[in-house]
Amino acid sequence: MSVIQTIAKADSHPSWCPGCGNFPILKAVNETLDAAGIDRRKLVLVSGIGQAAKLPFFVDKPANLFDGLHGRAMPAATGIKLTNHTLTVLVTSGDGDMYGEGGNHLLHAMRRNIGVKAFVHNNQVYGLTKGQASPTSEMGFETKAQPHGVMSLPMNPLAMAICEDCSFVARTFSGDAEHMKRMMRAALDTDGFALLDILQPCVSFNRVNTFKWYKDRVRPIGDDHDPADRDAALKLAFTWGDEIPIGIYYCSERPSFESKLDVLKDRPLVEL
Amino acid sequence: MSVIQTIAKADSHPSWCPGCGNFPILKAVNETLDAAGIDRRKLVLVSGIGQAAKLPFFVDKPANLFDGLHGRAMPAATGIKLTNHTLTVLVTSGDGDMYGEGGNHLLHAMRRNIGVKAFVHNNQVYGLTKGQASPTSEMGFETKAQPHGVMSLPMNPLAMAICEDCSFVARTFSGDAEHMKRMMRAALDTDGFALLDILQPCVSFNRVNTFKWYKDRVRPIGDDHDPADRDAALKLAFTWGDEIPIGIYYCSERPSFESKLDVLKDRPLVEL
Amino acid sequence: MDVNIRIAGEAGQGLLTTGDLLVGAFSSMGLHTFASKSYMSRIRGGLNWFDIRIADSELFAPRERADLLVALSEPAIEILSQTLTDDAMVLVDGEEAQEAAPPEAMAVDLTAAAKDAGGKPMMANTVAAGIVFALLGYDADSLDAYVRKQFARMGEELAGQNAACARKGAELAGDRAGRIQAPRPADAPAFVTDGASAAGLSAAVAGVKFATAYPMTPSTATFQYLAKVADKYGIVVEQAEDEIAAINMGCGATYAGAPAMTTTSGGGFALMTEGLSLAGILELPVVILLAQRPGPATGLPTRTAQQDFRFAQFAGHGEFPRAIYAPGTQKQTYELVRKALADAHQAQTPTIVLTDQFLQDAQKNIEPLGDEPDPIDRHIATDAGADYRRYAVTKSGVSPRAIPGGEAFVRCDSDEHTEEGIISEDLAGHLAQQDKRMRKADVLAETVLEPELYPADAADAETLLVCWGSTYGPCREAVDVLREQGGSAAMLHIAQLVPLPAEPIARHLKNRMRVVCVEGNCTGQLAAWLSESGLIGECETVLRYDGLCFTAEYILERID
Amino acid sequence: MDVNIRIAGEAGQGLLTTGDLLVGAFSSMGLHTFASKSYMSRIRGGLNWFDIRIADSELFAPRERADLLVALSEPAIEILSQTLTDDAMVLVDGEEAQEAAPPEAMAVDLTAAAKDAGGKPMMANTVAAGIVFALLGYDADSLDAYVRKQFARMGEELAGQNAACARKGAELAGDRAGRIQAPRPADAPAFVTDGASAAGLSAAVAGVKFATAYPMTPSTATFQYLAKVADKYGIVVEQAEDEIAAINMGCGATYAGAPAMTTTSGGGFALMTEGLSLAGILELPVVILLAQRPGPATGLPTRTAQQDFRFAQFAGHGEFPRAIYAPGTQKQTYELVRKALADAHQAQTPTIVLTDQFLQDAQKNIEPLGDEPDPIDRHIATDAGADYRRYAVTKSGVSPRAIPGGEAFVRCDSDEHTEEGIISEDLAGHLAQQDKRMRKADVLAETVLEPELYPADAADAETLLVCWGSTYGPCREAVDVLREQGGSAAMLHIAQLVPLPAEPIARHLKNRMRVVCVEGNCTGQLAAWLSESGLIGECETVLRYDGLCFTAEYILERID
Ligand SMILES: Cc1ncc(C[n+]2csc(CCOP(=O)(O)OP(=O)(O)O)c2C)c(N)n1
Ligand SMILES: Cc1ncc(C[n+]2csc(CCOP(=O)(O)OP(=O)(O)O)c2C)c(N)n1
Ligand code: SF4
Ligand code: SF4
Ligand SMILES: [Mg+2]
Ligand SMILES: [Mg+2]
Repeated sequence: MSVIQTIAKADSHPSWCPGCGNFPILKAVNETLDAAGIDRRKLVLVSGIGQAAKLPFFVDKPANLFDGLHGRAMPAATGIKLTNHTLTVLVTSGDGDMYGEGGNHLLHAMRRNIGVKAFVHNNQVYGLTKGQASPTSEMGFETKAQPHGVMSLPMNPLAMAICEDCSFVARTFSGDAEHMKRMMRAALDTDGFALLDILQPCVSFNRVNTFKWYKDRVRPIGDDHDPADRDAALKLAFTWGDEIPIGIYYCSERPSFESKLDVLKDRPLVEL
Repeated sequence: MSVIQTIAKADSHPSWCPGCGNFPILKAVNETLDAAGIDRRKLVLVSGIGQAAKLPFFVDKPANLFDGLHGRAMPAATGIKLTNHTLTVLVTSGDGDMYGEGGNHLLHAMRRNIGVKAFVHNNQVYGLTKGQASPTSEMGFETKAQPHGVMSLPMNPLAMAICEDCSFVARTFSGDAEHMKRMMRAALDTDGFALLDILQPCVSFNRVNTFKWYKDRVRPIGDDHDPADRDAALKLAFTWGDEIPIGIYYCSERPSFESKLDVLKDRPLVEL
Repeated sequence: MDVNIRIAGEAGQGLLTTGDLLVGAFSSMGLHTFASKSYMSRIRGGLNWFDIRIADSELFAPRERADLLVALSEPAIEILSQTLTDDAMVLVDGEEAQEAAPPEAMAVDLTAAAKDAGGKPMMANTVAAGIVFALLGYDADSLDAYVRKQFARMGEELAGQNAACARKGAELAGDRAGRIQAPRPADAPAFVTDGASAAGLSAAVAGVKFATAYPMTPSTATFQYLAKVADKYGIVVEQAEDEIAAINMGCGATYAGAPAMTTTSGGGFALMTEGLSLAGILELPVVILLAQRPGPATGLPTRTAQQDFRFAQFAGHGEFPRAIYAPGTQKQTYELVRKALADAHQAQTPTIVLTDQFLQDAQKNIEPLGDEPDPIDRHIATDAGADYRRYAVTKSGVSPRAIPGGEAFVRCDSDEHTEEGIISEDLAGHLAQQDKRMRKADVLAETVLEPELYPADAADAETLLVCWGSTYGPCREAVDVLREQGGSAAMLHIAQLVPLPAEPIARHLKNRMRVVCVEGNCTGQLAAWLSESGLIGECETVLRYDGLCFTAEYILERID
Repeated sequence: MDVNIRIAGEAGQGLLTTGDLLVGAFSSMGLHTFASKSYMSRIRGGLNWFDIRIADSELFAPRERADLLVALSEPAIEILSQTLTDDAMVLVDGEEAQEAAPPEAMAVDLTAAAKDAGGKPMMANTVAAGIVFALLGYDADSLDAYVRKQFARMGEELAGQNAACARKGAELAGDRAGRIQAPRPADAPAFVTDGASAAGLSAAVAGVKFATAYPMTPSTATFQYLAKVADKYGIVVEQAEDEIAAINMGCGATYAGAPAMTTTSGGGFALMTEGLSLAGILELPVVILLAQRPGPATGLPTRTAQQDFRFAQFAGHGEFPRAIYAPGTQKQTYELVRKALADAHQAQTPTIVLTDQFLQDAQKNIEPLGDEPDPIDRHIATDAGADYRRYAVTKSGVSPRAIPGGEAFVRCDSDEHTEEGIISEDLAGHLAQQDKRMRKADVLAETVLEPELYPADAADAETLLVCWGSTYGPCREAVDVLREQGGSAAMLHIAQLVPLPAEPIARHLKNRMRVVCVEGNCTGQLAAWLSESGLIGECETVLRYDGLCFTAEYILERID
């Protein structure tokens, strides 16, 4: 009797929906890594669980990867970075993963200023579990779990990051490849913790914040903005609606956590 | 043979150290509840675990109380408030409890704007576990767990609360009884979620942020501050050092979470 | 006499629409129906299938081979054509699928047909249903009637278009109509439910007023069911920021007096174990629906398993009593969610209901489940006064339960406490409280559910298949086959695992020639628990842990 | 011949200073010493005590009654004077305590005495030590010498003042000197350690490079020990924001190649169970030190218990292999933390070491534990190339382990995955991986620790006390007493609980007249596990769950 176990063939990669904003993000990641000349053997892609969190499996060139638990990418990335700070540690995950289940870790990663870069694919919805509200879903957003619409205020991760003096705080949009790549590159070039929020349409479950919705609203931050100016940065972070600023909101010159540890001065922990 | 089991006699209450800032906080809570004329039968004191979290056991008049898990006071309080929104639900707990282990819940309680009031006894240290750093400990603070001093930036709970548009955000000092009571009363009078951070000396484990240290620095916020002004509120929240503002930083007119639920319109859930 | 129809294709191709339509239509005709789902962890693409079995007598499980494959994608053909019975029929849609299909397959452009019939492209599903109906030799009128009723609330026009598409399908079957020998409609009920909805409905009816969860497959369907009926039953349904919040909110809600439930799967349950322990010491009637899927960690998110029983049994630090239920059918899910709530309130301690992806998703037509509110007894002491002691030491271990807001002050503490609920380090008091809490295991034992012997009169069957949870159906069908073949076999299904109904189990195990534990895990968790309880020694097992559900065939192959 | 000294008073009165001084001084004299702590969950006030037993032969446990009570508070007198031997002496300090003291008690104003001797008020502790020394008839010179050495690093002046205080104490004893019959110094080693430090030292020596934890009594002492020696051994020690972060950081660190450990107690462990399951599927050698205390929930934070074994055994969703150790002594703690690390790395799976408050805090003088770095084998494949497969299916189940940063790409995934570590929903592949992972249980079984029979030649003793973890000492002393009384008794101590060394246990259990499981919980967790493993049927138990540690007396009273 045939047991239906071999369904490997059906397991096509990437497993995202056609038209999903994750595709251009993936492309930008691939190109940014190339442009930055990052040796993939010295790169670890870390993520949690969700649609966005599958990105590490789909990059064009092989790399090291650690796909951990839902919401727990940041602590895993922290453990990796502290064990071998010569590695580039890049977290790519979803808004539910990083701002919901993983909210506490994000907050405390910022306090530490661990030298990890985080790209959050912010589609304002839980994709993989089929469309429940995420912490960034707007008020009134209706789903099967929120039939009367979301009643909580969306979280403001950028404002939170600025308040915690995060080294690098930026937002970009999956619909603007060049902008995305510039932001990704700038994040990678940061010494401490970098948070890059990427607005990403989810064609299957977010019928409100569509490609067009974002496209009509995103507005690159002008050159006159000084990312060292916290007040100005916060003003940007509170701008959401008819206009959504994209670009570098805030930068801070804090030393990375790992640079402060004497025990890591000579060589990475893994070689001790 | 005698088994040493009956040590009830030694179990004196309150079990805090002489000179601890928790005593004046307790007194202020007692007096504020009286002044506000709160029927203790309609009051639930909720807390987590820690020295501060023992406050509910020590109030002068009997009340309902729920002492839950370390870090989990907020979700428990949320469950209580939603089940019976006619109750006054007051969380009193420590900085480790609310900002460390419970960080994610605090963040999301603010998003919900659940009508719970939270008094955080902020002694910038873990008291009950004997002196490790807390999320608000200052950089360089030395403990047995942090022999080289704290390397992370202290968290800024007030700024975070302002960014999440929390209904009421204030700070007070256990050394100023009148101020404390005014703030507590104002918190209790708030409709949505209220966060009151209370600076509290810990005489046993915090030799840096002592009574004198706080006393020398706290400065009541002037009457010219408009708590509806977010930018001004954030400026206050970033003021920490030679001067620490106490008073109402921020207020917002958001409706409480429970007021939005149709199912609670007629009567509390517990009576349905 | 039964037929198994397998509808397969990519996620997003509308398999569920076709499937649901057929299940509803078959059931409305009085056929016995059993449908189950197999899907991948993705929103589009991949290979999913929906199995619908129909028969003239009651069905309890899926079967491995299909008599009719409706294939909407190439992999659906390639992979699943190896899973058919010898003279199965294949219906394919789409060019790609057509190329891969065997020559004798019936190829249709369903979308074109829908348009042909004056319908919209998405009505291709209705065309497919029409064809299936015809292939089975069923009258197009029944489908027409069902379709019209089903789509009525969308307006007459749409309903009419759908009916036309159904008829178009029948037409397309042409001379293949009736090619598959199908069961005759019997008098099966029209009411269809899956395990997830049965659990949700039971909770709503039993008076759950507070439901909170963090989404996790395969538990989400129950949570969303509750969200759907929240207004009708007056329930606060709130998505928590994480599973820790969910269980702690549940603790708060039950403290304040509302029956509360949270739904999750293994990973989320892991995060709840500290809160479970909290419910243990606070003596709160928190109920967890734990819908299992294969682990460890994220594992196979959309597959089925029975791996978390022993974890649930010992989850939470320290020692406190709990009850664990493992329903075998949709109907029993309905019954046991209620029992879990009732027992939790009676003994004031947490209880856990174990389901799994297979049971959550499996649909069957059964006698309608009651949907009128019929709240369980919350056992609230309304006469508690100022001298109330929440943790009064009693003989049964159960203390009078007051809730805050009345005359009594209700105090509870996660530290060890006095009878008044005040933190205390008095060790004699601790012993009294610990003993009191543990005595409640006896309260739970008093109402423990008896295991079911099938057939009920098979007391002297030589071979006994022992199982729990959703393995009920497959085991039962395996027993039927064995008995038809002249074997002496029976099934013992244990739907309450903790406390274990040891005495009846011992009785049923006595004098068996052969005892086989059939479980969806790789360590034999029930077998170990029976051994620990002194009920069996080393024991034969049939284990399945490839992520798929049991079937009678799978079991039979392994016990010969 | 042994003496038990009980120093009691409020938290914050410096009991630990006096106690540590005495333990050090006694040990430096060659006496065998065993000290244990009993304290409340508060920083000031309450009633704490510090027991120091001294003897001329090796000690393994505390005893219930004391021969000398040094009482620094009223409750210390009132409560603890009922815990003394018949002709015990009582020394009291402080006015309140004095009033409550029996008339024959020796009352001293220790602070005044310290000042008298030219010392500071806080040197009252040294005066107390001086008195105790004298009461026991020990020469003041030994204490003087020890005190001078101990305080040397604080400068000569302070050292001198302390020595003067010690002598002052001796003087105050007056004609009571030598009143307590005390053991003669033997040749016991001067090295003193407690379980918490032994665990920390072992981890440091074995090459743990990454330690992270969230503070929780009674595990914190081990974490803080590691913080203290971090510079010496080159360890990153980081306090995590919560226990979930701690275990996930540990997963990250071990993935990247560093041996890692996290320390916690029951509530924190509950929060780690999802991460434990992650380590299971990622096949990471994460080690957890789980220092037990009584639950449920917050329970009794500063007391001892053995309640979390079965929770640890099944913790984490899904099925994966693990090892669990339960050391009986300080020395064995040192050995088994190392073994936990070595086994975890060998089998690439998480391991758990169970201690408890009693063992964490209990001090004893033993042969010095090695403090030279002696790293375990990390089993890292250095020759892995571009075609590396992290989860290659092998016969043993163990795959070659490469770490990121070299030629090989190291991929791991919490979903089920291919041999390359890529997410996969292929069910055949899942079976291969699940079987591979489970095979590693055999790898763990190969090096399983044999249980210890005491006395080693007691193969035919009639009564066998079976225990695990810190109950070793009390059980062993109970056996000594039984044998002295002519009884035929032995102890079987099982220090590795998972995998269970079933064969040797079976051998040791054979033909015993009586088997008694002695455990610090109320459900008989080891007894149940032995029963599940088919090693015993129903079995007699001696259980203690009042929060205090076992003693020989406690056991003996219950097995007659
Ligand atoms: C502990 C735990 N809880 C819940 C889940 C189920 N789960 C998987 S992904 C996900 C949400 C994904 O949302 P997001 O992070 O926004 O990613 P997206 O799919 O939208 O890209 C959830 C709730 C899980 N895997 N683990
Ligand atoms: C899950 C869990 N982790 C750790 C602990 C141990 N613990 C108890 S109180 C506490 C910290 C208390 O600090 P804080 O909240 O600041 O209160 P304080 O004692 O300073 O008033 C910790 C870590 C616990 N009880 N539960
Ligand atoms: S569900 Fe949404 S986020 Fe996920 S792949 Fe599809 S479009 Fe993208
Ligand atoms: S330890 Fe600190 S916070 Fe706790 S009671 Fe003592 S002084 Fe107060
Ligand atoms: Mg998302
Ligand atoms: Mg604190």
